[in-house]
Amino acid sequence: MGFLLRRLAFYLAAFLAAATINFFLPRLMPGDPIQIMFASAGSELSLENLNALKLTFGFIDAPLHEQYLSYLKSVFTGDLGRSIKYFPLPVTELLGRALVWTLGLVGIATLIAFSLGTFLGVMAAWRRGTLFDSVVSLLAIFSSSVPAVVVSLIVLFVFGYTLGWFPNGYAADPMLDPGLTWEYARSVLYHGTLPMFTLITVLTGGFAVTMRNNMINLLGEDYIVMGRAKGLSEGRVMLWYAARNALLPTVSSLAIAIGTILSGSLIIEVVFNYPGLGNTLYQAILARDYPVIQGQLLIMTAAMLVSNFVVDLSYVLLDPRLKKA
Amino acid sequence: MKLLRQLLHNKKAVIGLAILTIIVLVAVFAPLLTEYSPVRRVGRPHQPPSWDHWLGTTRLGHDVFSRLVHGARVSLAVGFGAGLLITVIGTILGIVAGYKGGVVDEVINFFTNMVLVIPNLPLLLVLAAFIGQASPLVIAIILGFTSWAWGVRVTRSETLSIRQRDYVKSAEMLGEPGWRIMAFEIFPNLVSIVGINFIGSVIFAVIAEATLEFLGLGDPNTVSWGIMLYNAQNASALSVGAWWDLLAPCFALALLGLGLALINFAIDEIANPRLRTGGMLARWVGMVRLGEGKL
Amino acid sequence: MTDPVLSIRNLNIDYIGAETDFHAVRNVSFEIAQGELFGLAGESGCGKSTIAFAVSRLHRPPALIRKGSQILVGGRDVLALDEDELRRFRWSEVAMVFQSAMNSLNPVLTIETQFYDVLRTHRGMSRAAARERAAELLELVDISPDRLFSYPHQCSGGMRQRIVIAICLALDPRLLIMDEPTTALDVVVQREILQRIDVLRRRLGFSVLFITHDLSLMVQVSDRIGIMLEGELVEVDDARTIYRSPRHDYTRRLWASMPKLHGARIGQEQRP
Amino acid sequence: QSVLTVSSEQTTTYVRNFNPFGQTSARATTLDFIYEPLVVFNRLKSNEANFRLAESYELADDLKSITFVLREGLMWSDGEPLTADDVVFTYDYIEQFPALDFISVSEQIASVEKVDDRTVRFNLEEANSLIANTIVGMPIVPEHVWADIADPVTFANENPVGSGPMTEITRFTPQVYEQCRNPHYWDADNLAVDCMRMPQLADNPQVLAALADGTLDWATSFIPDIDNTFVAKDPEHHKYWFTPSSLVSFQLSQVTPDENNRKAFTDVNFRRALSMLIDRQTIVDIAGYGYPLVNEDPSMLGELYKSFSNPEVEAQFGQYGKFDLEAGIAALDAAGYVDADGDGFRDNPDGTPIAIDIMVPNGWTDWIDAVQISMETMTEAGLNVKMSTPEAAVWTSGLIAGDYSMTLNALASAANPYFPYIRSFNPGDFGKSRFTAPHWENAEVMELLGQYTQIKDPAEQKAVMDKLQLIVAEAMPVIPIYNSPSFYEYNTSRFTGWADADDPKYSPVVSNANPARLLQLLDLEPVE
Amino acid sequence: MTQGNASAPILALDKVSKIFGSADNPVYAARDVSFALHSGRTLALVGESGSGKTTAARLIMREYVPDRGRLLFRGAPLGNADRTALKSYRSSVQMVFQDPFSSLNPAHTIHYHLDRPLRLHQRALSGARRRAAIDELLARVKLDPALVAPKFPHELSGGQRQRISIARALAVNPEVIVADEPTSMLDVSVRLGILNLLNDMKAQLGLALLYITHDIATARYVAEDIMVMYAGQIVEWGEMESVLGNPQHPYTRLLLSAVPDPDRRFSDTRFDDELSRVELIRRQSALPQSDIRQVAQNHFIRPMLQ
Ligand SMILES: Nc1ncnc2c1ncn2[C@@H]1O[C@H](COP(=O)(O)OP(=O)(O)OP(=O)(O)O)[C@@H](O)[C@H]1O
Ligand SMILES: Nc1ncnc2c1ncn2[C@@H]1O[C@H](COP(=O)(O)OP(=O)(O)OP(=O)(O)O)[C@@H](O)[C@H]1O
Ligand SMILES: [Mg+2]
Ligand SMILES: [Mg+2]
Repeated sequence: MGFLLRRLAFYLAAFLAAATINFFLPRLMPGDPIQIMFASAGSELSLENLNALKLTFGFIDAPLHEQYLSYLKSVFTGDLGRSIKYFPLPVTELLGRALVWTLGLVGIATLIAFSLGTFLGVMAAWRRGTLFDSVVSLLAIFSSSVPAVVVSLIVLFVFGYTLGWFPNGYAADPMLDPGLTWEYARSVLYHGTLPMFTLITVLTGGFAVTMRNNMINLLGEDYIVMGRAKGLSEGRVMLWYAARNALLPTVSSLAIAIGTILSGSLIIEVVFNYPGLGNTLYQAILARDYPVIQGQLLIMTAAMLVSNFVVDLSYVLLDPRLKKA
Repeated sequence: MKLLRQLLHNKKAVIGLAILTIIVLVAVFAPLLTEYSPVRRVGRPHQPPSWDHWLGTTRLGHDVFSRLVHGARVSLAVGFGAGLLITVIGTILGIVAGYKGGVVDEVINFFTNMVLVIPNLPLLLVLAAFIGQASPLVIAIILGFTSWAWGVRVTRSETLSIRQRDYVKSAEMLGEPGWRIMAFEIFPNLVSIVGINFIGSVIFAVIAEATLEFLGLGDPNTVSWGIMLYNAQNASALSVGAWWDLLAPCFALALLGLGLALINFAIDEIANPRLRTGGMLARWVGMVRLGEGKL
Repeated sequence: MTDPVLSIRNLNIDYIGAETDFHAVRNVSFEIAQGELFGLAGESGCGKSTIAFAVSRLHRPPALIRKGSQILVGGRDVLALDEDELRRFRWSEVAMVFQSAMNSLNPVLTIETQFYDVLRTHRGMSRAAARERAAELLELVDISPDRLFSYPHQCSGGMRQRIVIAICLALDPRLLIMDEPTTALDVVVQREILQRIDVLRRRLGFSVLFITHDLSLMVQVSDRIGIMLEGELVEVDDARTIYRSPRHDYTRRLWASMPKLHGARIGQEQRP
Repeated sequence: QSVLTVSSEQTTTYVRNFNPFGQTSARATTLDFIYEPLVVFNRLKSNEANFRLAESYELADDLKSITFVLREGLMWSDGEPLTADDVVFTYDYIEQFPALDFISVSEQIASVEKVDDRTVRFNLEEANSLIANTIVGMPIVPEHVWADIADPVTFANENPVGSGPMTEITRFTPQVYEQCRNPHYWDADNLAVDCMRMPQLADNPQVLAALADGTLDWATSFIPDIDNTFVAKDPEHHKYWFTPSSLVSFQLSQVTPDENNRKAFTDVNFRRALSMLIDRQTIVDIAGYGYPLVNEDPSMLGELYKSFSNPEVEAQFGQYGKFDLEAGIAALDAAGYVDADGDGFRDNPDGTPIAIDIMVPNGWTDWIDAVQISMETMTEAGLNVKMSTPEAAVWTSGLIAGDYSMTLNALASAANPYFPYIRSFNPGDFGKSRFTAPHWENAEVMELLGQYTQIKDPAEQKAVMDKLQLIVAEAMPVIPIYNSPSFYEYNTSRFTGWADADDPKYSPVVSNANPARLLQLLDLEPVE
Repeated sequence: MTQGNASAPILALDKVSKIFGSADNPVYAARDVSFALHSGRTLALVGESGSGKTTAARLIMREYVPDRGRLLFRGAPLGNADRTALKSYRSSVQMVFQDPFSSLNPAHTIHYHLDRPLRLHQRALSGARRRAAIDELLARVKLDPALVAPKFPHELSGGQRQRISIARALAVNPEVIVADEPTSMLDVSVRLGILNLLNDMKAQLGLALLYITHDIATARYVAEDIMVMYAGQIVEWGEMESVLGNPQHPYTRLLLSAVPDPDRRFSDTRFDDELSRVELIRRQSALPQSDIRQVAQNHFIRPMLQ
């Protein structure tokens, strides 16, 4: 428990720090959001009107620390302001909409990629030196070294444009009514296939390599040899003696990988025009939608922290040695 | 040097080094490889690959091949520049934290962990947007200053274990100054970790640069693979069927990534002999087949 | 004389390298009789563990047991077993204690599960039955059955070693191989464990292949001893005989270089 | 029920906001469709007035006031009568909340008074013959709804009470919304469309996909290679018509901070030579996919304002608007811009160096392409040019302040050339608007523009306009490149009555910058 | 001091305690430990693993600061000594580690390993003289300088490596060498060579040697005096033959009975008394005991509490 409490305290500190960075970063960006709005809209605005608008958007000339304090207050009360681009939509609602898609995409893809990669890694390590191992290792190296943007573009080109099997973007058929209907669910699946596939492709290799190397490092351990000496079935030794232990470092590396996963999903969302957090952030940056950018980074950091915490938790569950500590 | 010699004995490393060398040579001799300027219109828009234009032309009528070979320079420069920066920062902080311990370690470790939990690419996006029209140099610098955390983590944990070795203790007992212990006793034993960190950072930097530029946060004046992707995407290359415009930089990036990853994998194998499979397994299989023996 | 429990003839084991092979075991032959404690001694790297592994056929590539080698356990040719037979053979005929107790129990499974693994696989026991049997076995090595639900890290090194021995005895094997079972333990614990093995051996009648580089200990516990040098078995004989009148030059050198606790100190003049 | 599927804005999510004063935040179908204008001026027919809520208007003889008369029996969509009070209320309202005045009309109006229930008089600050064009841009809102709104700027007006044909929001989700027939619409007889459906489409490729599979009836979107990607899918029904619209031009800051550059930029010979170095046709073909219309008119009006054009301009200065590399180089040589210091770049006649930095907003790729193409010929002519792509906001403030060197700039089209001229050259707007980016001042131009709004006689007006054109063409303060098209794609399989090149009755573009889209909606008939 | 010896000790621990762990669960790695090292003599420290032997070595090497008690160097306490005193301490006290594989830096040659201490502690030496000094050191530990100096540690055998460690310790010209289980990781056949080497050094250079081990047989081979440690306390100490021949403390007897002895079969029951009381002896010996009883002229014990 002490371990988890310590982690929790760290997460709180990290969140506060991230919130601080969040506050300063957008404020350091050049340009004036109101001006951008009207520059892109191509219409004119008199100075008085501009100031009036600024006031209503809260870009006041108050001293920085006052702005900071009120910002912190609003962060902890869950009020992230209103989007400028999608005025007057509250940022939380906008991000909430996006979060659903990202969670679905990233969650499922990570689950599949982690299971698949881990499984492949285990098999490759168990059959070290065989053709299977060579093929898996090579594919894994390849998939983990090719940029997500490249994979997504190629996937889009092949399956979206050339073969035309899947749509080129968006999360569901825009003509359909969202809801718990069969038709809608099918559309969501159909639209999610390519981004999901891409994300899985990008992630699986890394998991496979990590798992393979961890396994190989463990295979010489006495308890694994003992498992074999005990005459247990191959599968039992492989899974419960080797893989189970090799999973521990893999799980802790998962915590770091979450950043990579989020980054990967960001670019994939942009390429496939998937309406998740990454795409929202991208749009917000283009539009200099300060409240959205801030909320966005904060939510992404929070997502990282939460998933790290989940990883910590599962680590404790997986490793009996930590339970008492 | 020893590392290099070992690398040359590893098949993966040789393939990886070969890929990298080819790309480096192409980058260095870019002007000799093509008669076309990468920034001038030399053909009609979106011509498919032909004898005149090996990889076709872009929407603006630039020669894709010429842009590709010239772009290699930027991608390599940013990759290796940022990779170096990331590695230097990561290694120094990692060794200092791991060796000094105490408050220094606590502080460095806290910041490292914090940087690790702040999502990197979104942060980069915001930073690049903040700086505006990020030139390759600027991209390399922001990458360097935001991406060192992973390096610190692995270097630190390795340093922690090396610090426990008796040779470090005996150096301390001889009265060696701290900096000497870090630089001459610990660092030489981190070579493979640092090497992996460096190559990994280079891969990361190449990818991150391409991504940032693809998202339109780069400087469109530059000729780089990321900008090529950006231009192709903006020209709707895929909708209008100009696949060469988009796929050329894609494959270049994939190839560079693969080459570097192979080298990294090989260093991993060298540092950790257990990971090696090498020729013995092939020989072993052959001998079992011949009935020379069994397990 | 009854049939030997273990009979090794012309054992040759190579580690296949990328270019040349390493001959770890060369032409080794010896036998272990029913109820006998046979010691295998020799310096680090001389091939002791390689032999031990070969008996249960636990090797992984690139190890290779060359053709012509023969390993008989209770008269059965181990090298002729197929995968399935091999699995059934392991542990029920030959059990093994490994070099370090610390690492030979799976850290993420409870002690109980590690017993159950064996009993279910070989005897098809239910969990409850397995638990009962495990408790019995633990009592044999003087450990309270509460320990069944602990994880290995919650037990001390000596305890873990005894637990491993209990697991070894689960199927009443004919032969127990102990590969440097006590190197990581201090002398008092070592003494306790070996004494217990000695007692159990007499009680249950299994044979032991005991591997160590500690010659004094070896002479103390073994009935017969084999001395190995660089993959070859250079001398096999009764423990007393080997200690009192070694024949091979190497054996003699080994004794000479051993400081003793009692009697005359080895003088400087005896330096090699 | 006839449902018209429309894409008039691209977004990743819909927000229920029908506040007509929210230029960028409201749904694009708010103006015109929910809040009908008093009058719709038809740009394509010399600004002909189509009376909507107003049945007539009259400008006072001194041009210092204008009186609108509303139709009889107008009703809001909730059944309340629409009267002059609502008009007066609206103008009081935007006076009270300046942020609402998105077209800056208040400052031109001294007061608004109700003459009777159907008649309103606007008293102007200054005589202005063109004020009607401005006034109709402001939507009229119902007093009985808006009077109680505490903060109209952030008011989302989720259930609008309007005066136009499509006021009832029958369905609203982030992915799609539907807007249906106003039960109390005064012109219901003319309206054959029952509902409009707006699916949420995020970008051009998505609009293209929806167009290509025939889902959309009416859209405004850039589409690459449209004949192949859209028309070819169903040549009988898939149609488009791109009409020239805003002017894209190169501009040089007359007040640029670099003293040496300023010497060249303020020299008309330099500007003319530069203009001759720009290969407009190539820019249109490559950067614009052939869609824009080349503008070679040194007076910057071009095809769009053909009816106003003065033939003298072409005769006297026409050559300066056309691409001619040799002539441009010769002109530079002749004016003394030669490479004095031997660095390979041309310098000022006094030997000081010129270094041009063309600024374009980041991400505006067609402009970036255009600049890159222009740079090729400029470089060939020996000029030292490079491009920078700052954020749009930086670009905007640079243009407003005039502290840039050279840029591309766009100017929206209008009903009358008066507007492009006054927007570009009014010194009163220097430092306020990006449209005055060149910071070029000419007293005579301002004098003539002032006269122009105060003349009622068309012939006199024409004389003034002719003169203006000559002055501008001679000085070439802006270097026109092309008029970018308004994108308009439509599908005839479900509705007919579309305006097209053969029947250019009005601009049918469905973006919210074009009030004439209302006319198009009313002309549509479902196919049986 | 408890050792009856004529010469003044070079180094001494005076009632030193070192406590690890938390306040509510303290682990006494050293409890009131006192002993002294004299030049030309070897003191052996034996005890089971975890009894605090390494802790004692680290206290001497000043890697740990004592929680209580003093470290005396040439009779003077070395509490907050200044830098120069520390430096002279460093060059007087050196250590040989247990693991010959990890005590040499794999990244450096043998030459480097011997060159550094010379540079640090004998600054006056010129390059050529240093080279000569290195050769001399290697010759002293019976290695061929020309052959060994340019090699890397991994190219040497364990015994050779341990010799290098000793040579490195000698390079600073120390008066005291602390050897923490220096042979436990070596093969039997090379073990004796190292022990002989240590004996030679002691005799020829007049070094004071602290020999830490759990192998009482080797302790008997190199040391004149012995201390038996249990749970941070020294439970019995004195002259080697006296302690081994007439062990008084139950723990010492237990330890001796457990040491493998080829002359006695397992059936031999001379010490079975102790073995049957293992748990009791352990528990009782771990309790703090300040009484000291003299057994013989140079042989003391802390009697076990009953
Ligand atoms: N996987 C392997 N590949 C190559 N050589 C190996 C392998 N495993 C062991 N060897 C070599 O085989 C020889 C015998 O090894 P083995 O483990 O049997 O020695 P041992 O006598 O048990 O030594 P120790 O006392 O250190 O356990 C050693 O020299 C070792 O280097
Ligand atoms: N840094 C430390 N932190 C906490 N406890 C420690 C530390 N160092 C040693 N201890 C504890 O102090 C006790 C003595 O340890 P020490 O290493 O001195 O034993 P040792 O006799 O040298 O054992 P071994 O023979 O295994 O080397 C042990 O119980 C150990 O767990
Ligand atoms: Mg072994
Ligand atoms: Mg120790």
